[in-house]
Amino acid sequence: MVTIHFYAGLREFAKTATMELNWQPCLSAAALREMITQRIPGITPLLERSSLAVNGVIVGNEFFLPDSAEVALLPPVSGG
Amino acid sequence: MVTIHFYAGLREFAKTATMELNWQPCLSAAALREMITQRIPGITPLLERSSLAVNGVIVGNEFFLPDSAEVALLPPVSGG
Amino acid sequence: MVRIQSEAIDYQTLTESVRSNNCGAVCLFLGTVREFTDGEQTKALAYEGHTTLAPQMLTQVETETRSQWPVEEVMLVHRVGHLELGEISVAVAVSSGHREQAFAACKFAIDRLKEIVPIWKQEHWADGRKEWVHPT
Amino acid sequence: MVRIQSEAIDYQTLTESVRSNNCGAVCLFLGTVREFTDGEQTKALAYEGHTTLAPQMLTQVETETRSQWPVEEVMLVHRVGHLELGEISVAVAVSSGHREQAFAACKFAIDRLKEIVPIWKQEHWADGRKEWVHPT
Repeated sequence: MVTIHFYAGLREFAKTATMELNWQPCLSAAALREMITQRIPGITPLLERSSLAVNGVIVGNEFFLPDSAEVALLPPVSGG
Repeated sequence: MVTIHFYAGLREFAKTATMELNWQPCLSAAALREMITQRIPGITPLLERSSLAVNGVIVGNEFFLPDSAEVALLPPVSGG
Repeated sequence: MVRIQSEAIDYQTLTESVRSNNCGAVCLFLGTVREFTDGEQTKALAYEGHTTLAPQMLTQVETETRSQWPVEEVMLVHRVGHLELGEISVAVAVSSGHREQAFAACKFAIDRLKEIVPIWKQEHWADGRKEWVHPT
Repeated sequence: MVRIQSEAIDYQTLTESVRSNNCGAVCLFLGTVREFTDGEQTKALAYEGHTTLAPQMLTQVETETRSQWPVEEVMLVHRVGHLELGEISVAVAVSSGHREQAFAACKFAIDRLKEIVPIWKQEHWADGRKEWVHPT
């Protein structure tokens, strides 16, 4: 199982703060993004511009997720 | 009569805060600087780098001083 | 030092903490809630930050700043939660030997903060709409 | 607004006076008495300003700053008299819609102040010498 946390506009669009998806060996960040897109049609434009952090570290699309990963989806920032 | 006010390092060098000099028609700022140099030998290097204000307005060397002028000699500034 | 907090930012305490006899210059930047943006009227803002990544990335901003300028102290504080018009959302205080470095380091730090720190702003427009801001 | 004063500079009051709902940015610069300059140790400083020309030229700095950047408020305060290590000799506070202008205007104002305002600094070196500073 991996737990996905949505923030700000992503959370608003997803209408949920978290989502759980089944883990499988060799599950890449790119594949996870694809799974999210299938569950939440229309999220793609904002999702594509979002960073993905696994267990507190920002990772690239080739990254393989460990089981029980805590995934944070971080849309473009607007602090300041 | 014109009254000259020295500031900071100029005052220290002149060993006086003010000096009075006789006024004459067509007394230019340049001529006044020359008169000061004659009274206080060695002041020239710092005097040359100083601005001259007459009655509260900074003037150039061609400026003719009115009688009773209050002259301020302003060495290079170091505020901030 | 970096901090994310929901309480009002006390920039005087922040500024005092960067002052030093080794420094001739302090530069403080405050971001404040502006009422009008491109003609649209703001009533309030809400800021949200990632609990662990926002402080972590703020620390990265401090590290990058120190690596580029000879600064004595750098303080970065960002507020989260509900902010009214005029309130301070972010403060950056930098002390340095000379003013050029203090200005450059302070400017770099706030620019970089706005690029990489996972904090998000939600506009509460005067007409009632609420809108998360995600720059393209 | 500009001011020459012998009392300690209260930069918080200064900063509060430039804050505004029209502004998203405040930049504050403080000049402070540094202990070491090129290896020489300072014990204290004395500042002297021309009574009428110093405020007049400070106002010129404010005018030039306002003519170059869309700033909301500009405050320039310079202290005169005896200053101990770490004390604030000058404060410049600027508010503007956006941070780029606030930084640029604040930087311009302090640079220009140091060029044209008739205020002089006397170093009181740790070895007892006193020396007026007149940059070449």
